Amino acid sequence: VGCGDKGAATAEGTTTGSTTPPATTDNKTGKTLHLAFVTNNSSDFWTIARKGTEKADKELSDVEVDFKMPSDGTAATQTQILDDLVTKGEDGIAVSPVDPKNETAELDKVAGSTLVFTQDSDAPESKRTCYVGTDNVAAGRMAADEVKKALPGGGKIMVFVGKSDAQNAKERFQGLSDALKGSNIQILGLLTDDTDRVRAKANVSDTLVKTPDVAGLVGLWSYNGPAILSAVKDANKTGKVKIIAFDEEADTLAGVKDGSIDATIVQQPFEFGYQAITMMAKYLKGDKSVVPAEKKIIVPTQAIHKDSVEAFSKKLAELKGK
Amino acid sequence: MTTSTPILEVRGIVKRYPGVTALGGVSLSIHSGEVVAVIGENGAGKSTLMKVLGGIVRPDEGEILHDGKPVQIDSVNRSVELGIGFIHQELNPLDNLDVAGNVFLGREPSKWGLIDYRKMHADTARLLEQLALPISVDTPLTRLSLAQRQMVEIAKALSLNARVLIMDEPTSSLTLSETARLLQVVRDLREKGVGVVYISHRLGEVTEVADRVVALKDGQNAGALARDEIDHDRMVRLMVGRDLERMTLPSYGTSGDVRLSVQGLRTNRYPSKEVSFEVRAGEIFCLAGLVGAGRSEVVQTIFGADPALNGVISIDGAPVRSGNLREAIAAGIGLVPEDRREVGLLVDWNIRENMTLPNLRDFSSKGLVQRGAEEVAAAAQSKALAVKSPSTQVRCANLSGGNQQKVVLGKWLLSKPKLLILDEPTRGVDVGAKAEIYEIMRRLTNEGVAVLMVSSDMEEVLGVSDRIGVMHEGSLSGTLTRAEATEEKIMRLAVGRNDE
Amino acid sequence: MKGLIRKETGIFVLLVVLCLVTALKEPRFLSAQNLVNTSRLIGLYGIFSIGAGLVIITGGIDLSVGSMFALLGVLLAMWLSEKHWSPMLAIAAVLALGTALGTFHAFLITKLRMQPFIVTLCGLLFYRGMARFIANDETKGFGGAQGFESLQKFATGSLFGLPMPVVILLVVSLIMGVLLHRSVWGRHLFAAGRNEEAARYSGINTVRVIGSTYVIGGFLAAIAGILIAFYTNSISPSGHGNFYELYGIAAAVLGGCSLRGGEGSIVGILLGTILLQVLRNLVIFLNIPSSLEFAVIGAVILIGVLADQTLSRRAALRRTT
Amino acid sequence: MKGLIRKETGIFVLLVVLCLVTALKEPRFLSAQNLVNTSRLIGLYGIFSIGAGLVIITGGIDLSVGSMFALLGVLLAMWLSEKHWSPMLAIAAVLALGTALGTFHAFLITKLRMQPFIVTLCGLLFYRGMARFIANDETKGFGGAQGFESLQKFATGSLFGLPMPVVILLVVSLIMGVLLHRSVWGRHLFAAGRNEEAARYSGINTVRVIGSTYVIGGFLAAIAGILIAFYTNSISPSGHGNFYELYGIAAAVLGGCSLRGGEGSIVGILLGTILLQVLRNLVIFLNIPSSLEFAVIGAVILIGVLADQTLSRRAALRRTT
Ligand SMILES: Nc1ncnc2c1ncn2[C@@H]1O[C@H](COP(=O)(O)OP(=O)(O)OP(=O)(O)O)[C@@H](O)[C@H]1O
Ligand SMILES: Nc1ncnc2c1ncn2[C@@H]1O[C@H](COP(=O)(O)OP(=O)(O)OP(=O)(O)O)[C@@H](O)[C@H]1O
Ligand SMILES: O[C@@H]1[C@@H](O)[C@H](O)OC[C@H]1O
Ligand SMILES: [Mg+2]
Ligand SMILES: [Mg+2]
Repeated sequence: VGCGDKGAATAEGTTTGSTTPPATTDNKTGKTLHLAFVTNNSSDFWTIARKGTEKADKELSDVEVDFKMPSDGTAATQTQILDDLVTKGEDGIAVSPVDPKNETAELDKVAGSTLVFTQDSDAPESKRTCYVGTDNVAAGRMAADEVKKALPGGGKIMVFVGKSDAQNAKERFQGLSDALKGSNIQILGLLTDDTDRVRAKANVSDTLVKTPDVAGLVGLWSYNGPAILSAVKDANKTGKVKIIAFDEEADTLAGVKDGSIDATIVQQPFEFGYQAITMMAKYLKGDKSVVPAEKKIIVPTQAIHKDSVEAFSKKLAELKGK
Repeated sequence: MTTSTPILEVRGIVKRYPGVTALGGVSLSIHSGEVVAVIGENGAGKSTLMKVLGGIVRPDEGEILHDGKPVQIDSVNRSVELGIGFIHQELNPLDNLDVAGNVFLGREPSKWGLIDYRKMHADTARLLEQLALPISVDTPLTRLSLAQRQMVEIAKALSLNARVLIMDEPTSSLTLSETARLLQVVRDLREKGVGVVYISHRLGEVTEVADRVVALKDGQNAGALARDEIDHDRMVRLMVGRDLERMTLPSYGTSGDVRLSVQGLRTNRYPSKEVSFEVRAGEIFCLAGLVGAGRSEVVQTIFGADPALNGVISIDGAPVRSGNLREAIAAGIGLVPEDRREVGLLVDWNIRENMTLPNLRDFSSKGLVQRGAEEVAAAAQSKALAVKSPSTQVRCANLSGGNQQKVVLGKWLLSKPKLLILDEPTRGVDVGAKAEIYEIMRRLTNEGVAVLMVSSDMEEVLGVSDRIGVMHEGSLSGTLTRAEATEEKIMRLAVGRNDE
Repeated sequence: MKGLIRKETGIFVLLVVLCLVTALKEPRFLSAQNLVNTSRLIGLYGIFSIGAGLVIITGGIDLSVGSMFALLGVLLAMWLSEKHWSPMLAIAAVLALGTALGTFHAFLITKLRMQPFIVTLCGLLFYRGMARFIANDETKGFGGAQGFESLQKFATGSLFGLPMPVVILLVVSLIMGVLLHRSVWGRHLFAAGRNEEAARYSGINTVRVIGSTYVIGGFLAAIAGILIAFYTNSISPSGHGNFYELYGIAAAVLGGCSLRGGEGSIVGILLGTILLQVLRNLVIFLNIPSSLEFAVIGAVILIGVLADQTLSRRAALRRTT
Repeated sequence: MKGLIRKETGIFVLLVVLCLVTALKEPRFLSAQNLVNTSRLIGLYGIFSIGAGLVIITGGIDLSVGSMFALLGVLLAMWLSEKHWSPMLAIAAVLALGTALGTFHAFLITKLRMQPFIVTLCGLLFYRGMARFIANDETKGFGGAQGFESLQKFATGSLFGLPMPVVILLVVSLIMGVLLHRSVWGRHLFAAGRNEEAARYSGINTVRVIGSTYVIGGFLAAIAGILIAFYTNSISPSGHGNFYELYGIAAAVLGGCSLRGGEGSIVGILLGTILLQVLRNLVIFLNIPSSLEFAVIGAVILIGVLADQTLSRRAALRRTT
């Protein structure tokens, strides 16, 4: 089964994507393929993706995976890593560009000497061969739906994120605000914390004091969920203020389970890792059909609620190999 | 007397600091080809007056005339433009530069903004030769002793080709032969028509070289002496306002037990030479010698500030671990170092804090400092030493050089040492205070303290010590009792001739 | 001494003015809840800023605290939630490790005579790397784990209405204030920071005195690290504590510690910490866009320090003339 | 002088050893492509590290460069891609702005006598905030924009096989090397850095000399800022240049500049920069896990400096005995 079958067509709302069966064809030439997976920062999210790459690595005996994380999450560091990987002679690189629009030239340069996939964040203008990942605008819209569900009577909400100039943050916020336009829900603003969790929590605490009638809090990055939850608990407003989070940090899932978080929008980083590697390997071995015409494979996002969290957690634990 | 217009004249200069009037309307004139000695007790205002001429201190009142015309000296550069050269009392050489770099600092010969090293080195070499200083022009300053640094500072002033050269205690850490050479330089300058202002507490030098003496007291003119009036007693009277006896101490006849014993000591500076000597309780033992003979090195090693390569140092028969200051202090050793601004004092701290620093625990209970007790002790000590300052709360940086020296001394007196080491104890100290310091030394020895002194001041060496050890290039070339000692004998030993 | 008090007055006045202006525009700024929230943060930051200040008074610098928070936080979380150590043991281990790291810095700086900047820069890099390695680049936290609820409550709770970090900060300030400004050790510290050579010649054990500040700094960093870990409840090894060394140094310098050594006070460090936290808090209460937050903080500090300096210089002039 | 050369030998040897070890394990480390890549980064970092070093030699510090990169980068991108200024004008404006900011720092530090740490810390905060505000928290870049392709090519291209940043670094090093080590200005800089008062007593205009280093620092930061902007092609106002001040300072300090002022050399700063870049590069070539990157860099620096120091102290001892 080629991944192409899934393709861009995968609709929103599909349940967690089943992992693709292992590629069976081994490389006949016996030459080892060196594939790299480059993230956009070093958050946990990526440790799940890493499990996916490791699974692919284990399954494909002739593939060796190099997993690189630009620790400061800047385009500069990512560029350095890409240059180094090309020099090292990688056969294929799957990258989550920090700033897709402006890294296009760099990606094109890299694509000149090796196979390039984008994952997690796309750079559609570039010469990348394929994208595997989330549609973040759609994910933002999905969050908006959850907000509406949680606040049927409308109200004020505040949005929190690490850096508002990051590509995924921008797209999620855009999806969220577009979908809430014209509704009875008012977005007060977007507060940033530069990935400092102390400030992330302080931002929430301050908001609760300053705007006592705030009805909902949305966290766009993985750690924003726990930060919101902990500040709300401190202020004794659990349940009174609705919380919508992103991603699958342990605290977030626990919050969903006990009902203090209404929903969290999860992606499937494991799939990013697994699919990017297996597909690059196939592609390099000559199976160009893995890449669909649209050159995009959207791995669906999913909203996790109190009722689905148990199953999701179990699945996640399996994926993480724990 | 000169009747021509003075090169430089100041009238009615006033300078006030919080709580002190450093200058209360002082006048002074300097003519071409004349050596004017400015004398006065510590804190009389000599350096402050010179700093006014050097563009470092701005007077509150008064006028300055240059070739008869009124001028403002509002910066160092302005002062240099007016042909004024300045050797500062408290040296501040830059130890990240070499000798030539220091000599020509601020006036580097250059082409297109680039330093002309060849010219700079050649010119420096010439100056060093003139001063008979046997060091090369690219020696880093860190490798020079205090005295050598002072010579470098003098070379720097000479290189200015100034019309007026101010020397604020240029000889305070020089020994006899360097001093003699310097005085010769001063005479040469006078020949060339330079006006020299010469400040010194060594009145012998003043008698030798000055054409005129101007005395200051408490920031006021206190009188002047013409060439043929200059003698020691008159100068003392002008400065102090009364007669003082000559500063010699009666030699102490009987000696007590051996307090300090130094056996086979080898130092970093002269690793191949050994030094051995003893100092008895109640005795003043003096190390004499030329600049760089290694005297300071020896006493610093005894104090534990520098590690010894070899040898045994013991106090009252008990050996003291080398290279450990605290153990030395615990064994009862105190050191008044020659470099008071760098290691003797925390110049930003006040008198009280400095005086109690080595034995703060004596003024504390349960680890907490008792400020009251501290204050009482510091105040008593400054009174005993006649430190000139309104209170013990005054920052030491604002004290005159001599008074700073008294604070360092006071600091060690408070910790009641068994062996007090004094490296150039009266450097920059006025006659009155010198006499007081000698009294203190004698009082200490009478109480059984042993005193080990390093001195470059021949009068002091001959007038104060009970015994004199003369050093030459790192080893003791001879020991003399007070009775045996003469200037000639000491000098012969100091240059390494031991012909008994 | 007078200089110090004047220095502190300046920053104190600035603080009062800022609070008044903000409170006038938004009375909720002075609400009990906000005071509790902000003071909790002041507690967290104050504790390690005092460590930073002590080191600065010796003429040194400590760049490693931020990374130490990450390392200690990750370990604490793993020991408690994964290895299920007893809370007492885990806390003791973190405190011991923090102190040990400080002692190691002290050893390198005073015995091997390396530059504090280099030693602690390497610490900044190394501890961050170790944190990431040990945690396998995964966020560690206290999530739903059990067995240390009382510890958690203690760290995040209150005493007599004061958040625990504030209580601890008060205790630490009191002890360190007395030690620094009244004890023999404190006097020796100032001496060694002002002129190490001269201090040595006065018989002060400068190695021990200077070294002790790094040890204390490590210990205080460990305390702060524990409290911060429980405050955020989760520790991302790559981001946790980033830049905190700078906040600590900034608080100390704002509060009058001179990087040249020999100057500073506990009160000043506290005021510096409070100023930084109030500025952060006020940006939100004055509805200043997030993007301008840093610009406002930077500008206020600059103008404040400048005004303070100008005023005190005038006062000094008036005294002399 | 002799001391300096020894200092540089130590780091040079460390560098050679590291390169040899890495090259043995992974020959591609010495491939032309890697040399070009790494040297390009050395060029970028070296340019502003020289500025950092000059300021350190005066006994000061400049914490603002990282934020300056963000501000200048954002403006450059907006001027070129959004306002369509002519490339010449945009470059001139960025250089002028960088120099102006440096001059402003110089003014505050030398004329108003504020502490360099505070002034440039405020710069770090303020410029970052301004960058975010001006860019409205959006990433700016040169994306598909047109009209300045030749400028872009120039900045990212090569001359005689050398990447442009390297060419510029060489030119800057040569000029600054001559100025610092051969000119009267350089001499005065060392003097003012070691003891400002003594320098002033020697008639040196310390205000001008010290101030000039901040101006030069600002100008060099602007050059580096332009090159870095074209290198990353994208400027996220909140992240661009974060921590770069620390890299610059670290390179200078590793290369022998003392934070106490009065010591340092251009060659040293260059070697420091190279060391940091080679370490980063080598982590990738030796297949060291990302998470350990910082730990390795930290450990190597510490061990290297320590070994260097031990060796040179032994050598010094041998000389005296
Ligand atoms: N910057 C200052 N602030 C306050 N007081 C000062 C300052 N400089 C000098 N004084 C005071 O002015 C007086 C004159 O000092 P000055 O240094 O001129 O004395 P001096 O005659 O050179 O003494 P010495 O022989 O000890 O060098 C002293 O009482 C000193 O304490
Ligand atoms: N060549 C040198 N290298 C390193 N340090 C030196 C050198 N010359 C002198 N010094 C330092 O200067 C200090 C004084 O030196 P030394 O003991 O030789 O002088 P001295 O005999 O007391 O004469 P004076 O102090 O008058 O020059 C010592 O502490 C020594 O460390
Ligand atoms: O790009 C990633 C994003 O998709 C996830 O939500 O958080 C971590 C980021 O690195
Ligand atoms: Mg004087
Ligand atoms: Mg001597």
